[in-house]
Amino acid sequence: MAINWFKYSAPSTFYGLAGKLIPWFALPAAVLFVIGLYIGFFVAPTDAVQGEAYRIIFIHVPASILSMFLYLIMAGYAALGLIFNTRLSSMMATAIAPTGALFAFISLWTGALWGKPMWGAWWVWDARLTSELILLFLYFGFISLHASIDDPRRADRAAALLAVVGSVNVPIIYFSVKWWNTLHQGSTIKFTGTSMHVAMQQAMFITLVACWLYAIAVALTRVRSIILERERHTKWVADLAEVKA
Amino acid sequence: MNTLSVWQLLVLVVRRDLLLAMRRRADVFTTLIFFVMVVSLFPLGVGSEMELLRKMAPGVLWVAALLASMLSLGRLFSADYVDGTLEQMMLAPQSLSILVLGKMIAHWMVSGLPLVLIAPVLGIQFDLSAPAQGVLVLGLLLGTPVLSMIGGIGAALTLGLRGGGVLLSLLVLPLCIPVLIFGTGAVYAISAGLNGAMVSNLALLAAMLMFSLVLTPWVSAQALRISME
Amino acid sequence: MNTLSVWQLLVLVVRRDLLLAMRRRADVFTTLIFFVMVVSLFPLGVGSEMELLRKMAPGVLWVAALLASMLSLGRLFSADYVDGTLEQMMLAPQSLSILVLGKMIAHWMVSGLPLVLIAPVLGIQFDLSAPAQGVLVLGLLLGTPVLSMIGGIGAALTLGLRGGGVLLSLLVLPLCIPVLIFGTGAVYAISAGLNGAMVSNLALLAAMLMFSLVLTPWVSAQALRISME
Amino acid sequence: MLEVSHLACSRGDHRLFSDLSFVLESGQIMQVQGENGSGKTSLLRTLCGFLSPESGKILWDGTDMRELAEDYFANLLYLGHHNAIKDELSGVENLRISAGLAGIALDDKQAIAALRRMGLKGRERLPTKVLSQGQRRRVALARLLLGEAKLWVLDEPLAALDVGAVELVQTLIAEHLARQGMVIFTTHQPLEIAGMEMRRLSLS
Amino acid sequence: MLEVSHLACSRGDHRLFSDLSFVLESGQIMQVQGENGSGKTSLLRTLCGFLSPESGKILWDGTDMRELAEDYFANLLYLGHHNAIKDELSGVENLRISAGLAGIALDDKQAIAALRRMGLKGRERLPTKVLSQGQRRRVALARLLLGEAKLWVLDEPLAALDVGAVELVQTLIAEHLARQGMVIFTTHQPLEIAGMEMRRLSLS
Ligand code: HEM
Ligand SMILES: Nc1ncnc2c1ncn2[C@@H]1O[C@H](COP(=O)(O)OP(=O)(O)OP(=O)(O)O)[C@@H](O)[C@H]1O
Ligand SMILES: Nc1ncnc2c1ncn2[C@@H]1O[C@H](COP(=O)(O)OP(=O)(O)OP(=O)(O)O)[C@@H](O)[C@H]1O
Ligand SMILES: [Mg+2]
Ligand SMILES: [Mg+2]
Repeated sequence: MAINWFKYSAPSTFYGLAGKLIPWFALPAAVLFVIGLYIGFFVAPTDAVQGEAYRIIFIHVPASILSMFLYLIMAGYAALGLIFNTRLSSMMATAIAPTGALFAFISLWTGALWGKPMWGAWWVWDARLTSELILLFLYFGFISLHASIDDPRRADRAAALLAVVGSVNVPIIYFSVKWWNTLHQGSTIKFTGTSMHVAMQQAMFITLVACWLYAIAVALTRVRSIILERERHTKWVADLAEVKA
Repeated sequence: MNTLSVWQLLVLVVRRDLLLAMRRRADVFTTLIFFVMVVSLFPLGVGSEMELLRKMAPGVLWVAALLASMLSLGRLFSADYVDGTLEQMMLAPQSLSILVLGKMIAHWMVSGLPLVLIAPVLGIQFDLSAPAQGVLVLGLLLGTPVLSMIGGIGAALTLGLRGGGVLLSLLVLPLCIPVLIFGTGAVYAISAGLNGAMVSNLALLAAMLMFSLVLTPWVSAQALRISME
Repeated sequence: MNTLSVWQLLVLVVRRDLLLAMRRRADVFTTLIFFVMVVSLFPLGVGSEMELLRKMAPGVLWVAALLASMLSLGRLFSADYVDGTLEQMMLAPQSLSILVLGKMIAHWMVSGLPLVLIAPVLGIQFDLSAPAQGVLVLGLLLGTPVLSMIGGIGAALTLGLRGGGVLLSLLVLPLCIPVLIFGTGAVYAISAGLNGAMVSNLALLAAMLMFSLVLTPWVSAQALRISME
Repeated sequence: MLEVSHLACSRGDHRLFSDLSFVLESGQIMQVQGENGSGKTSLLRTLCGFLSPESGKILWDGTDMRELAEDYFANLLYLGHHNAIKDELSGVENLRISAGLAGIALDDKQAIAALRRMGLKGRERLPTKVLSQGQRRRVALARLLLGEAKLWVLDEPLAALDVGAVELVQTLIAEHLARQGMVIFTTHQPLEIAGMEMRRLSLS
Repeated sequence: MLEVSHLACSRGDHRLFSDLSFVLESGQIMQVQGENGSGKTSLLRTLCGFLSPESGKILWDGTDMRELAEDYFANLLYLGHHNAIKDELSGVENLRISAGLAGIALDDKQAIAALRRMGLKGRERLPTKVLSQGQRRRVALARLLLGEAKLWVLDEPLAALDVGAVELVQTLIAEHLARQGMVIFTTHQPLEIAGMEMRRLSLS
């Protein structure tokens, strides 16, 4: 097993593997999205307090959760790259960042759309919203820093350091609703007993899984193009069928 | 080999500075994000009462624009000074004022224009009304070039001094305060329904722009010659 | 010729950076004046309702402190980088973290400490009560070193990059926001009579200070090594 | 014709030189000699108008250089201790811009040709910050290939150059003199122009 | 003893050198030769650990330099293209600080003596920004007078120096070799140490 692992941590082999894996994530993602949104918008009942507006939750919550998890995963990969000097993990970190930023942005955007009917304002300066905004900025910081440094190896290492330092923010987002008494509501999904309708739960769960699959598929696609760009001078890239064509 | 006209030279300098800014793709982007961030920080410190925020909005946006342009002023001449390019500029057969004007224009395009473009989005955060937004943007459009140009004088005067960045702000901020007052004044005027006051505030800004356009390049050029001795 | 202990080395670096700051007498002075000016600009942009001002005060003071420290962060390492001193530091037979810590301390003494000292005077302008003032100053005393230290990481990471100043803010501001929140939170808590909340906010600041003191010099040293490659 | 009469220059408490007079005619070359700190750079910078002389005059074709201002600068090419090139820009971009500042329009082809002549083949499009010290100096020296400036003021043009590049600079200077240009320069390394009388000015 | 084995270094697309091996023993001196851009500076910076080599090892007394880290640096004196002096500080202050960074306590008297030996009499207390190029280089070179560092890595130590200063540097190097030091350096100017075999390493 250990040998296998090392084999696939080489960009040249991982490139092929990722290519094979992508459809296995992309297709289910699309299907589950459709199912989840269908249940969310047509099956789940109208909320007693919030009316129809609450349905944003089916996008908002998965996006919020993913934005946080993707950051941790990105930081983890970056740290691996920093410590063990493995090229592939640094590339994975770079590949994940834009998707994470996108989800953070969607979370903020849908949250804002939701806030208008609920709180009467697009935006309030509440702890969770603010820390989510910081998360978005951290993604931007990672991407900008990486883009500002010409030498890819140096860029990887510098950005990795930033990602690791920035990961202190994630627990802050998560616990912000507990630590500060604010407008944004606390967790409704709990392991023991929940106040949510079953159809709502199902829809949310399905869209969440769909988002995960989507994120993985996109990250793999992006890492493939990063591999190609970084290894463009090597022989195996020159030998690739799609490059020759 | 042909020789260059004054106009071509101006274009050359502007293009050069834009090229330098673009070479680091992050550059333009980050001034913008700095602006967004400062604007977002204030409410954080102040709390989230909508009424309060609406009142603060023009002031906060203008102060943030001022700071963003200030922060990037440091590099207006200093990079050219350190590597000797500025000496070459002073030896250019055309007037130094033209070159300075070119650098100011480029500075505005990199650090002022993006702010003007993003301001409406930030205005929404603060729940500004549509006409107030319009006036805010117009004011910024007239005012930010003035900030870059007045800033240019300060940058030229403090060239090569250590701690120049802060000293610079010290010299430039007082001169920029009128811009700030007219800019915010116009927004408050429209919010209060005083169209006359709004127009006169904007007119004053436009006058300052004309004035700076004529005077500041020359003054900065003189300041540069003094700093180089 | 004797050799230096770690402690002597730390003192040497701090003294060197202070000496450099003093050599331009304007340096310390101007960070201060920048701070005073930003703080004073706000009421100008916002109007002079006392109630409003009192509410804004802690936020404005803290944000101004953050910006002032940000503004001076650019030179933390860059001057040493350009003239090759940083290379020599990396070749020092002692650990680089010590040198970095020394530079951070000096930076705080030049750009943080003066703000802490002047804050009470500005607080009066905003009509803050005496206990609120006390908490504000205590908060700044605990928080400004953290700003210098977190800023040090950003300064090290952006070393030698063009547009470093703005990129730096982009990287550092998000990390500094918690400091801001706890700092202002403490003042609001005491104003609202919530002594418990006030203490816990200050305790969090103190914890951040300890945490930064241990970690940031090392992280910055790593960042410097990466940037020098 | 460059005419310097009774020039004096002090920096701080030190009188660097005084009562310095010379005339440089078309086709002549002059080396300013002296120990470190004797005032060579100060003299050259005074000729460019960066420093004001304490007393004395600098005349260009009989007119005071301060009066001519831009008209004098059009005749001048100055190469200082600093290379005046931008780290982030490539050699081609740098050269086009410095040509532009000197009032000359240059296209990419001409710039590349100039850089190749300076021995930078294959490095024309790299940002100059990755170049070696000597290669950066060569980019700066490429300006010598374009100008129609009559008076070259070169402050240690040979710094950081290898043997091949030194010969190249000698050739360029010889060509410039042959088309009736003038050169005033400093160097601590030996520099000879074949078939030319080298005038020497010693500061001490 | 410095032992370099099978060192390779690339910058960007260019392979600068590969499979470079040499050993430098106490009392030996080696000149790294090559054209502009051949990789001399890169080699010296690799020896200081600023650049990581692509492959190959650098051993100090048999141990990898990366492992030794600070213990290796304590034996090293590096003088780069940059002078590593502060414009605003005087020569004395600069020298005391750079000595401090190298772990040596120095008082004003010793610093002044060192600067005088470098020919900076009367300039010791001036801020170095008013000094001439060569004088600034001399301030940087004054570090050679203090250190007990065993290995000197000098990148164009003669840049901007006049004839007298060049001789002085030659003397300093000779003294260092006599007390069993090692020197590795680059220069485009001729440099001879009387009575010493000069080893040469050519990059191309
Ligand atoms: C721009 C504004 C907003 C941002 C940045 C934001 C951010 C987040 C984040 C990060 C989560 C994930 C929390 C977790 O897993 O514990 C979340 C969940 C949630 N948000 Fe928002 N939110 C915003 C606005 C809103 C609004 C206006 C509402 C509705 C009133 C809302 C309701 C919820 C709900 C119900 C959850 C699910 C909590 C759970 O069940 O765990 N959010 N939001
Ligand atoms: N403020 C000052 N006080 C005292 N001396 C000064 C001051 N400013 C400059 N100097 C002296 O003026 C001289 C300037 O010399 P300059 O740079 O012209 O020398 P140079 O001949 O070019 O030397 P190099 O060969 O080293 O380049 C130096 O000796 C310097 O010490
Ligand atoms: N990113 C890059 N892409 C291509 N070439 C590069 C890159 N970075 C550095 N180089 C090349 O690497 C070499 C670095 O040379 P180095 O500075 O070691 O030369 P040197 O021998 O010290 O030269 P000099 O005598 O001019 O000081 C140069 O030829 C430069 O063009
Ligand atoms: Mg000189
Ligand atoms: Mg070199």
